[in-house]
Amino acid sequence: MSDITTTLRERARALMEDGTIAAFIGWEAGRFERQTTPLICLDAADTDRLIFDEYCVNTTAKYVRDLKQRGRIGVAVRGCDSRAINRMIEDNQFKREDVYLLGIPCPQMNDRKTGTVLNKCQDCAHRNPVTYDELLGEAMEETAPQDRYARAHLVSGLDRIARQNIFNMAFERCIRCYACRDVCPCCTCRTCFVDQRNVGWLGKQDNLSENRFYGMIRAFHISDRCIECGECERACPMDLPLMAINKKLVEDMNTLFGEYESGMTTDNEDALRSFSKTDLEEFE
Amino acid sequence: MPVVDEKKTTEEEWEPRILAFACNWCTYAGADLAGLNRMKYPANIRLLRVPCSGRVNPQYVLEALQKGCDGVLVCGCHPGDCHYSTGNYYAKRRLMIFKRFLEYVGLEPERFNVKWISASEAGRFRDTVKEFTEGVRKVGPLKESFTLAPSAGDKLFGAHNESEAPASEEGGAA
Amino acid sequence: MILKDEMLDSLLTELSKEQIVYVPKQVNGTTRFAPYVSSDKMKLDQVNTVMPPKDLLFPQTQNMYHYGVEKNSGNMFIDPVIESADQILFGVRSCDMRSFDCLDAAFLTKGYIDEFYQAKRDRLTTIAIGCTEVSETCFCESMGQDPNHAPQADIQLRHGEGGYNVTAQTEKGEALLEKFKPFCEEGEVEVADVHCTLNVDASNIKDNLDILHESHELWDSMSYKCLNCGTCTFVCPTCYCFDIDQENRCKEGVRFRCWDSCMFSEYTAMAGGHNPRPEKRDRVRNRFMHKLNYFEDRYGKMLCVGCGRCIEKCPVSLDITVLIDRANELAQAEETEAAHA
Amino acid sequence: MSRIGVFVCHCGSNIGGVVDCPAVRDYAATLPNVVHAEDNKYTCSDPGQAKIRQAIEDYDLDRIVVAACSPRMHEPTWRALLSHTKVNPYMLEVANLREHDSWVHADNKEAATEKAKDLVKMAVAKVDHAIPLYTQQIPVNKKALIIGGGIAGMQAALDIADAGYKVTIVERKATLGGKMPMLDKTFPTMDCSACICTPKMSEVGNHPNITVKTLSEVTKVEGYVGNFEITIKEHAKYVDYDKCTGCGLCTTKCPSKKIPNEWNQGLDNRTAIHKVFEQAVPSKPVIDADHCLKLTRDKCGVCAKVCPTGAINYEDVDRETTETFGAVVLATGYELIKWEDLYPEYGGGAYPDVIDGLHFERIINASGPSEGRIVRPSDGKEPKSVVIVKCVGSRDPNKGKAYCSRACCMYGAKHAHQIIEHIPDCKVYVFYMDVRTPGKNYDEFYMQAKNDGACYLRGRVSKIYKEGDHYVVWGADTISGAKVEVNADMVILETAMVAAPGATETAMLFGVQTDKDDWIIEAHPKLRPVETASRGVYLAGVAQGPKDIPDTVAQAGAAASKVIGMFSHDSLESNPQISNVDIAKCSGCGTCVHICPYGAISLVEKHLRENSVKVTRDVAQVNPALCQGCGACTVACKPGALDLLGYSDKSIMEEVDALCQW
Repeated sequence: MSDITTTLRERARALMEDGTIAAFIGWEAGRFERQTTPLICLDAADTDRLIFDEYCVNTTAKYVRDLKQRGRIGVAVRGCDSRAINRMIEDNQFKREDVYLLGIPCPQMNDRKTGTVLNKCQDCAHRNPVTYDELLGEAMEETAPQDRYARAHLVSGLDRIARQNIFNMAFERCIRCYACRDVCPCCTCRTCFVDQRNVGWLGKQDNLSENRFYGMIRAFHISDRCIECGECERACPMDLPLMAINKKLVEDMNTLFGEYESGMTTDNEDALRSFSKTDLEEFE
Repeated sequence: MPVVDEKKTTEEEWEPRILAFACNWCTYAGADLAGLNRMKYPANIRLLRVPCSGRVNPQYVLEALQKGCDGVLVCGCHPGDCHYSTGNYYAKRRLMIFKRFLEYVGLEPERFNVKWISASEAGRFRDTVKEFTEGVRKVGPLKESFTLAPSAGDKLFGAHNESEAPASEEGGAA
Repeated sequence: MILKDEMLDSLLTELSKEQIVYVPKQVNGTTRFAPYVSSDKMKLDQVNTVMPPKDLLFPQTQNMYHYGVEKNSGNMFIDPVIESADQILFGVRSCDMRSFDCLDAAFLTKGYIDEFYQAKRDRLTTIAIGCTEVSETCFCESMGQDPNHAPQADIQLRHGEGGYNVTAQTEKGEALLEKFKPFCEEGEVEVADVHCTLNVDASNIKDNLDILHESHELWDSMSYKCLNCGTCTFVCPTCYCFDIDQENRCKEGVRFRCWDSCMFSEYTAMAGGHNPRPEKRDRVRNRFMHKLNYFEDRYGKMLCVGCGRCIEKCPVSLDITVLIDRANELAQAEETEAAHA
Repeated sequence: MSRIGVFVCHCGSNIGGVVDCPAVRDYAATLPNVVHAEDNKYTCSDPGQAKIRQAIEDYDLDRIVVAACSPRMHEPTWRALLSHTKVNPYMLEVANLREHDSWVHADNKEAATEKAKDLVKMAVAKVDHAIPLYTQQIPVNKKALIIGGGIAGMQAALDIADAGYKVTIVERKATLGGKMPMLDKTFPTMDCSACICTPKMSEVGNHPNITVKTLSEVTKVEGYVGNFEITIKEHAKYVDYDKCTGCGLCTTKCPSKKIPNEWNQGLDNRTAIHKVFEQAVPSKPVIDADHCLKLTRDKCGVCAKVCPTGAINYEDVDRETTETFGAVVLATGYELIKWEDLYPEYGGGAYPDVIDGLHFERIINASGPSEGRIVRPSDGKEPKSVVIVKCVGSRDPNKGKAYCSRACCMYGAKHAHQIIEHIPDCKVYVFYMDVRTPGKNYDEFYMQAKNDGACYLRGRVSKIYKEGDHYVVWGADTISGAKVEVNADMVILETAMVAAPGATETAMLFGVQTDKDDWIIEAHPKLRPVETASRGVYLAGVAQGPKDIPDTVAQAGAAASKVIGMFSHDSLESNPQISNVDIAKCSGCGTCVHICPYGAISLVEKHLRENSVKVTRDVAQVNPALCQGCGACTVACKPGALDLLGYSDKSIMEEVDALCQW
């Protein structure tokens, strides 16, 4: 058992026992080899099941919303988890004092099938948690990704027809299970636009147009808030290249409206809810 | 009743269908002025009046493009002149991003644009409509280029009236 | 009768002259059953397709009625839209074959016949292939199905060295077998049975779930990590819930049905805003109860075939076999407690 | 099921001459839920209106589509008509067949008719989803707040107060008056500035309806038109004005006498306890806390000892009060540009005799330190050669401001005229870019200055440097093309006006925008020049942009008349086409709060019952009096919990679908 796992169990148990937190969110081992699954400890005894290794693929911060009425919630956070927490605080889903964060520097997660670094972790710029109450283990030196927007650049370099083919194929195979939405820490709407058929945003038909409407508009809705965790793409059962879309939007915002990284703080000026009189003028 | 463009099915008869969202205070008034001055511009454009370009949800744009408009134009006040002081600044950011996004997933750049046209710029309105219409005409019907997947019901719409079988009597009675 | 590997393409080409032959293949970056084209590279080695074959009979979007007001007469019309064609489903696995039992039960029994389903079902011929390998998530044996042999199929193939053993199992199968003959030769290849590595005891699961009350802690602990996405229901070969909606244009409209998921909160939302299953705990419970209890109650079989797709695809690794194990364990505990009391 | 009536207007031959109106009418009759369609010669005329009224009765209509001219023209007409019928005035849609169709497509009648059909079907689709809207009454609190006590603020205050309403003036400085009483004479009449301004000051100070708060500023604004809750901070004066009689004894005894006197542009000194100038209103002193020995070092205390009424209070603190006002006038005024930082080639402020216009006003002013004699600040000698440089900081986008400051041509001429009048043998050179004199008697005045002997040279000054006891001014005469070098004893820079510091911050408190130069943006530059985008907030004077005294006073009067007009009603009608929150969908993220330019949206904690469970959560709330209906928030709201009444998502989507698919 790794040191981090031991410390994590000890700290989570201690926090639950002294009443600091009402629940703790981490990971436990799954049924299969190298498989992990989110664990929500509601009882101090549950903390013995906690583990931390390089196969903890889930970003778990979103569970705080379900649990917050129980009291203060403890969460094991890596870089991406902590940014998700910040993001949800900024979106007024809960307050910083509603969570107690055990920070864990992330060794980068691996794909359990291939044993190689997960796609979503490959261009991670913040492996250390950006906010925490306690840090377990040593903070590591961050390495900036070679190209933050590599996923988008793979596509944006292609010609129009090729890009269209990629995305048509993707939206064609989308089954509208909404896993990308449900796993996303930015998707905190009570009622998603897709569930409002009476407004007429989109129909329930499964076809390219409706799926593209869903895919594009969901991406646009989170565009200035996306924390680039890549959970949507990992969760997608149909392997849609969702990060190629999100990264494109994030890149455009950064280029046009100034550099930012969502979720690094709780008072970011989101690009689409602010403006500058000196913004580039291309519609003259 | 209308199947989409019943009579405009062949290539040469195709006329672009263009929707423009126009801010009530600037562009809509500018278009009114163009009328007052009896300016001439292509009849393909239909204006949809909104209070402010800030009201134009990119979702409307995508809806229009996917449901059968060949081009969509959004027009508002020049930045700084917004009747509501800031609406067009937000619109600008949203639509700058959305335009790039549309092109990224494969839409021709000619099909979507944003223009600032004040209430006094009737000539600019006319020129914009002309240019935009020509641009859309050049790239042709959107149905083919943006791959509008037929909705499952597409082949049914209009089919009943065409066949005009007595079966409809039964249907009516049922 | 043996169908040699090298004759497979010729057979399928021949078959698809008269009907649509659905084969497992790579389409749009995923694997599913899709019409065979002779140059196709099939995915017969694939343990299971990502998407189940249920959409052959129960498409994700299916038109039901076309209605409207006639242009000239002003009369109203309602035209039912019944789509049907001769279809062959080739290369289907044993688990997916059993899923048709479930769908048939839901759509064709208990005094209600779904005409849209029936029109497609009647003209479907199934050709199953026995599994030659199992994936870690396969547990059909626990659900009472043999991965090597699907009794529900019209024709059963089993692969061995160099070819397939072909056996017709129904009248439909016998008829189709005639078409096979020119491509087959007499004899039999040696085949080896495979067995699931994942095994759970589902023999008493219905009764055990009856013992566990709705408010049981099991449902909390099983549901808290669920995201309420529809992945499990959409990749499931037996989930048959649907929604009915319409698309209107001016004075006509098309009414269609499309897959829906009981995992969506919108699924049970009522006009006026009330939701009888407001929490994900309620929805998770409903799904598993439907699979392992309610359906068996009504139709005498479980609504899970052990294909393992939901385990494979669930973004948070929510695992039905874990639930079965836990339920067995907890029910036993309850019973023991009751006996003591 | 709705019951829609469509009325197609021929507009004489304006529409009917191009568009096949009967065909459009017949087409309209086939559209969903249209139960009646007719065409008329003139739908806006009395007979046309009567037909609509009749059809509403005959066909039991509940929604109306009029296909006619631009809705910007007659929508109000038909709304007014509907307000007398059972159809809600907001269940009306106007299809623009004239300005957007027949007038621009007269050369293609077939296409024009097709377009007309499309426009009608879009209108039908939209009106089908219209819901009735109702205006609300907002009570009006008939008390005005004027921000800025200069000539603009005072004029507006007097006009409103004379109409019988209560007014409060908030002035940042210690006296009313602003810039005007600093001036010597006013162009073109050359009447004494103080003589016409100070009576107004005392009139304001003594007016029973006016409350003056000096050394004060607005710190917080809540509420909306008719009901602004405004917090005003009054800075400590250390003198109790209720007790002070203004005798002035304290100022004569104060030992801190070496403080540069701002009123006289630092040409002389003042004491720590001081009255800003002789005719200041209120005519009472304040203590300058930065220089007072008692307040800085706890020594002295002489003023308290000599004060006969015990009005000195060293313990005085800043005080905040909150009051309700119905309307606000922003008259925040201007300052002169800080030319010293921008123009090092003019000495950057190092030469004592290179001064700005306001400086010169204090020199030439009879109540100034030199009692009206024109002398050089450096040595007190009378100058015999003066150079006046115009457009310093104005019309200079590279260094200063791009705009023209409007008044400088005239006060440059005034200064030239005054110098020659005082020192007949003094040479006056005026460097100018253009001379702009639009105004009554303005050009005559300029001509007179030239006739007096002022030498006008067209060109910018490139450099000023000191040589011995005089200054050398390098310039260009662009008319002759010659390089010009002038020796001057004194140089007057007619510098640009810039917005008063803090004007933008103050405007922002009211949700009013300022432009890139910090001037307040009016609601419409032509038609609503004294209104702002925030209802109930008006503007007056230079705060809106550079102008001279007559324009400022005229605008102040206009702003006052707007306020008086508003106060003549007990309540105002709200615009019903505003944002509306569906709290079931609202997740309380607060994005809309950031977006709203009017501060109309706030997050409030609501106790709700959802699925039989009591929950408490934050949801957005729109203040219907503040919301102007722009809809920017509705797009930012991802789940569409915010929707714009009258332009709802549903209705716009239906319009799009109708155009594309019907």
